[in-house]
Amino acid sequence: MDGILALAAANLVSPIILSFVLGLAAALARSDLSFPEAIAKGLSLYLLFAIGFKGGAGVAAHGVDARLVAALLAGVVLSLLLPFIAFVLLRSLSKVSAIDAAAVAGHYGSISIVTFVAASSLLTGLGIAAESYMVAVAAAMEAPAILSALWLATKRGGKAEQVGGELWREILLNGSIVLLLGAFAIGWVTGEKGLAEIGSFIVEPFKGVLCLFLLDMGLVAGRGLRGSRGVLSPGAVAFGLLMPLVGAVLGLAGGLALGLSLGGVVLLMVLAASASYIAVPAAMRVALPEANPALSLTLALGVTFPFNLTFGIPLYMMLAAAVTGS
Amino acid sequence: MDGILALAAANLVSPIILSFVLGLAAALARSDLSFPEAIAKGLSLYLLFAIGFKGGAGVAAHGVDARLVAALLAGVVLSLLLPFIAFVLLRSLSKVSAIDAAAVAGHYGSISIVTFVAASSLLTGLGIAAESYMVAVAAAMEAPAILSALWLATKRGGKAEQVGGELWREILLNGSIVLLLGAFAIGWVTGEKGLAEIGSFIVEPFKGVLCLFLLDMGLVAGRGLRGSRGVLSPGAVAFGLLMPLVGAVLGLAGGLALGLSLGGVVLLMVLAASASYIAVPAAMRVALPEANPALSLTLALGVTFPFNLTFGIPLYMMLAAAVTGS
Amino acid sequence: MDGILALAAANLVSPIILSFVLGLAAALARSDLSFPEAIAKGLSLYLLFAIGFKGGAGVAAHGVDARLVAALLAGVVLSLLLPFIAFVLLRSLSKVSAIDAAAVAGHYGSISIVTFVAASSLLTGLGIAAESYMVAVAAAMEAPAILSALWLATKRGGKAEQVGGELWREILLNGSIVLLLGAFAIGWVTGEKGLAEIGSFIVEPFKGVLCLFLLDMGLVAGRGLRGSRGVLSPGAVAFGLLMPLVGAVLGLAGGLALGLSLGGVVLLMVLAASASYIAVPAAMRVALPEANPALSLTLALGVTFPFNLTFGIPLYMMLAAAVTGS
Amino acid sequence: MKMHNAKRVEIIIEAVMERQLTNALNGAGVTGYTVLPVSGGSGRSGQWSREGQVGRAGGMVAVICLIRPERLDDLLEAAFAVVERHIGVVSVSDTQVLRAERF
Amino acid sequence: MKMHNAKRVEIIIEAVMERQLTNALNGAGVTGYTVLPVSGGSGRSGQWSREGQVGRAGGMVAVICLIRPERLDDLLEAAFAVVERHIGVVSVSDTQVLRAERF
Amino acid sequence: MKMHNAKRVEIIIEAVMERQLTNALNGAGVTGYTVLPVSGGSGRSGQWSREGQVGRAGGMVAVICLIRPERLDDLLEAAFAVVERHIGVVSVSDTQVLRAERF
Ligand SMILES: Nc1ncnc2c1ncn2[C@@H]1O[C@H](COP(=O)(O)O)[C@@H](O)[C@H]1O
Ligand SMILES: Nc1ncnc2c1ncn2[C@@H]1O[C@H](COP(=O)(O)O)[C@@H](O)[C@H]1O
Ligand SMILES: Nc1ncnc2c1ncn2[C@@H]1O[C@H](COP(=O)(O)O)[C@@H](O)[C@H]1O
Ligand code: NA
Ligand code: NA
Ligand code: NA
Repeated sequence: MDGILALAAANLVSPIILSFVLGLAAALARSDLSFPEAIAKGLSLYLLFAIGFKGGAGVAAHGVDARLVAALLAGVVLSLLLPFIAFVLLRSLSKVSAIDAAAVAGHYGSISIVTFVAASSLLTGLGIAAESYMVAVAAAMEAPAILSALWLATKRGGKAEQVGGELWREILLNGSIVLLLGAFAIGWVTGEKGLAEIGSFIVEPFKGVLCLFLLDMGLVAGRGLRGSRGVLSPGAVAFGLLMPLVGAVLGLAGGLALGLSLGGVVLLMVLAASASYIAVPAAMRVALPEANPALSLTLALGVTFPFNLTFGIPLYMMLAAAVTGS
Repeated sequence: MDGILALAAANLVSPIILSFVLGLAAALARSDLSFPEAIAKGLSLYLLFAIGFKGGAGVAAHGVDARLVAALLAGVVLSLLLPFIAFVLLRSLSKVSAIDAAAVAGHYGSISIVTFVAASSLLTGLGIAAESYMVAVAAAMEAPAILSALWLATKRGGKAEQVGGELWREILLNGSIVLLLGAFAIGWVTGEKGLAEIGSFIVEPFKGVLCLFLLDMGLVAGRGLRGSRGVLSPGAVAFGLLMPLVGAVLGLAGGLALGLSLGGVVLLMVLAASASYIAVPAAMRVALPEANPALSLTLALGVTFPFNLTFGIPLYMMLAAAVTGS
Repeated sequence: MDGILALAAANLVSPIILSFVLGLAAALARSDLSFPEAIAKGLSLYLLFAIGFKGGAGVAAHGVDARLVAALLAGVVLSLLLPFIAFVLLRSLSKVSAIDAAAVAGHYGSISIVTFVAASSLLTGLGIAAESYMVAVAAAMEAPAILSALWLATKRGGKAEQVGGELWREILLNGSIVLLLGAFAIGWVTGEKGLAEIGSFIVEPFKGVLCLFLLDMGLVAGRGLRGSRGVLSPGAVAFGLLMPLVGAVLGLAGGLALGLSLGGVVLLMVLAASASYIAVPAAMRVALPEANPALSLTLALGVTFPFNLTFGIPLYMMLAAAVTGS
Repeated sequence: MKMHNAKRVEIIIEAVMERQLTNALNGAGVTGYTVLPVSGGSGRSGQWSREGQVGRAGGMVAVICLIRPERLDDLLEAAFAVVERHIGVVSVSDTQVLRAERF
Repeated sequence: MKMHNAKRVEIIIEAVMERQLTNALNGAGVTGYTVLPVSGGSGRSGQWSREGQVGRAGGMVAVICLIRPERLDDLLEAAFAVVERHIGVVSVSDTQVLRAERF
Repeated sequence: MKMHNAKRVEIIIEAVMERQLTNALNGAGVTGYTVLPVSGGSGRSGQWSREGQVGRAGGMVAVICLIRPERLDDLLEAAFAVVERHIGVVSVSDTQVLRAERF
């Protein structure tokens, strides 16, 4: 417990967090430091491939736990459920339109894979094991929230693009989901042997690449915050800080119900607490064009992501540790 | 022999192959997963530099075998010769125009460096040594086939851009040839010491980078196949599966005549069996604009490349092993 | 001493130098080998982050030397002073306009981080230690020279953009300065522990990445030389070879005055001797648009950079070794 | 040189809508167009840049379409159906093309 | 479809001047523009390409601005103040736009 | 602002032909042009995209050329000689430029 506290504090001065802070500061100071779009995409392709593959290899190593299916279902349910809570919470805290609230809700039902990765590597640092298949749960949680968001938009906010097969394909075959699950499958099939073959590419340099990616995310988040002054009401900011806690608590409940390990519970909390800023924004632009994209993105990337990265993750750890009594 | 068979089967479930399959499946399912052009180019620059350098360092280590020059010549001859066979074979199997047949023939006389790399790493996995200078042979085989293709186009298909000095420069100083040979030279000059300096960049992560590159190639191949429905007649597909075998047999003959090691023979077979999808397509667009680029590319990338990667390479190995009685 | 001589010769056949030579030769031969802009930028982001972080981690390890502040000041003074010498020297050697001379002078007062990196890794290869904070000195030397150049342009060459706050921000918050200092700070804060976490990304592969970057620089330099025939008078070329020596001597004096270690003295010489081709050219285009960019860039990248890389650095080492009697 | 009158339609639209737009164009029998990348811009919904962006949201593309004057209306109707509810701009200029047989 | 007359201004300017230009445009009340990347070109100051370049110097961008005819002069004055001492070209063409309310 | 009549020539051509085209333009005394990257498109030879492509084949570039009206024919002849046997499109629009001395 104290150990966790200490190491959680240490987390704040890890290269990963500080890289994000550097990017954020540089952007807010209007430095011209920037990553080419292609490099940012390349880094995220690497991260998705590596995290997926390692998860699959882990499953191959430790055998597939009966809970895998249950965990996947729980993830889907959480992703479907959270938007409704987010919608109500946001509407009660600020007076954004129903359409905007629905779009934001979709982001918070889905997940942020980088937050997940940061939490995983912190757990590894603490020597806390977690179910390897949690990465599959992460993939499973990306899309369902979009459904709920569109349902909310139609019921509460008037018309939204009705979800045709084309849109469905786009949502379910979203690049990050496909890569994450595909790499997971490859890792599972090739197992330890496969990991041995490409480990020096996807394991050793991983944290360093993550630093560069977070530096870029800091730059993008900072630019977003600068560009969207006035977009965020105090109520909206409050939502961006409260909603992750709500999600974390539900994730905790789910994790305990599933009987996941301490690490697994933490990761499910982190997934529930995090908000999407890649897959969902694109889907919302297609299906909910009337929603203001700046609002969702600034909340997810400028408020909730930094909060989770710095204080959220350690907090969720302590909560989980306290509850599970480990 | 059995060992090879077993490991050849294993090859099918290697991360490298599966990454290609993942990309292919994602593209055929119309997922929006994609690599930025700059990243794809960056990956190929890395692969060319690494494979060239390691080949040169290998030559520096094992000393230059008297057969080097002979092997280079054999490669050039194969590259010049194969297009004529390809031309006749394709024309007999399908009724494509002479111009199109000539263009396709050029692709099959030249080589696919990624197929070469995949074969090399499989050999390494099997502990089968090969002459390091085979990478120089690969470079030597890239361009000559273009000559034959243009000759065929002029003689049999009416006018083709007559090959001016400018075009020659473009063909011979093609980026991939220059990088491959340049890195080969650097590796040769700096030898073991050079390899020690940059080995942790060009050796350890190599296979992992290759996985990402093959994932991208799968995406491109899949998109090509989807886009070119109807372009490929059954006869053309048959050509795409038969021609590599013809090439492999000629490569086998050449390798035996040269007295190469088992590994060297296999690599020469692979080079002869593979078809270019980078250097030659560009040259053909310049010199043979009337030819339909979709036909050549779909055959080389969508049919022959996957065939070699999955079944071809192991098959050539067994053939070579059987013949050399090892 | 002889050891240094020998190893200096060895330097000429290091993969790093040969990669640059390969790029230079390919471009001069008009090969189409080229790096995408995004990849070139990605490589430089990696190098800046890695070199900055390692410098900071080094300071954390060896404790911060009282000379740090003095060295920073010395760097700023050198950067402010060198342009005046460069201006006079260039004007006396060739008859370029005062505006052009001022612009060139700004480049030579500032620094080339890649030259610095090449020198550092050569020192490491020779087992010669240097003050880790020299990377911070490098950052400190990037911008001041711009001030002197603009002062020269205004006083001697008529009007130049008066330096408004906006321009100042752009100069001081230039991406490379921010990344270098930011990574330095992160390395300092996270220290050995941080280095252990991401060392396999920023340490092991470093030299290999540097090779690819120098290959690209060779390509760009070669293209520049080809494109700017006639831009360089013999006098200008002479300047491009003399000025680094002048800078090196001043760097030597400064280093000795500061009482830096042999390695530190060499690095200060290299910084003073090198010319900027990234930060300053951009600033000059904004503030001194009348100056001919081809002249500065061809001198810095096509003449001085190759000179320093091949002969300069070893020369400065021997000089420093001779003077410090080590 | 023999030139033929044509229209140059320039559609600047959200990157996420590119496929929908090209599908609509194909549907309207408009099979010739070129897509240019866009690195940034500004409009009523504020300023944006692609730098460092990973997601496809928050980016635009420029679709250029050279077309015979008589086919313009079909194109505009198809394009409008897509851009209608989305951010983006459509402009049409008179131009002349070589090799009209290609259009 | 209902189209409205407008001007299409195309400003090809040094990449380093992009921010100055957009600031000037915003200053002149021109808040709608799109920036296209440029990969190379040639002019009186010679030929250039972005390939392998790291620095922002030595590159151009193309800024496209659709604007109501009556606002053209403000835009040109603002733009000219920036390009005046810099390399680059400014061209203006007649065009027509859908959804004039957006301009 | 003082504007001068000019022609805006837009040549969309295969990337592999870029050098041949610019050489031809230089040969015809046309030394001012800008090259824009193209990310995808569609035409009689089907749909294509640059995504994930390594080879230079199967990509296009857009070359924009602002020129004095009287020099147009030289330009078109030079350009046509290159595009003639290749895929690609050439369009010419009327435009006006600032700083005619640059053209
Ligand atoms: N007047 C204009 N001229 C050129 N591009 C524009 C104009 N207005 C909007 N755009 C582009 O369309 C995007 C969305 O515009 P808006 O819907 O007004 O925010 C902007 O970011 C620009 O890229
Ligand atoms: N006539 C032109 N047409 C199109 N672009 C041009 C023209 N002249 C110059 N440019 C562009 O502006 C840049 C600088 O032009 P210059 O100042 O003449 O060197 C060139 O590199 C081209 O990208
Ligand atoms: N009508 C058109 N408008 C704009 N671009 C076109 C048009 N037709 C062809 N293109 C471009 O030229 C390329 C080759 O055209 P094609 O030769 O018809 O296949 C296409 O992929 C497009 O990028
Ligand atoms: Na969530
Ligand atoms: Na072959
Ligand atoms: Na200097």
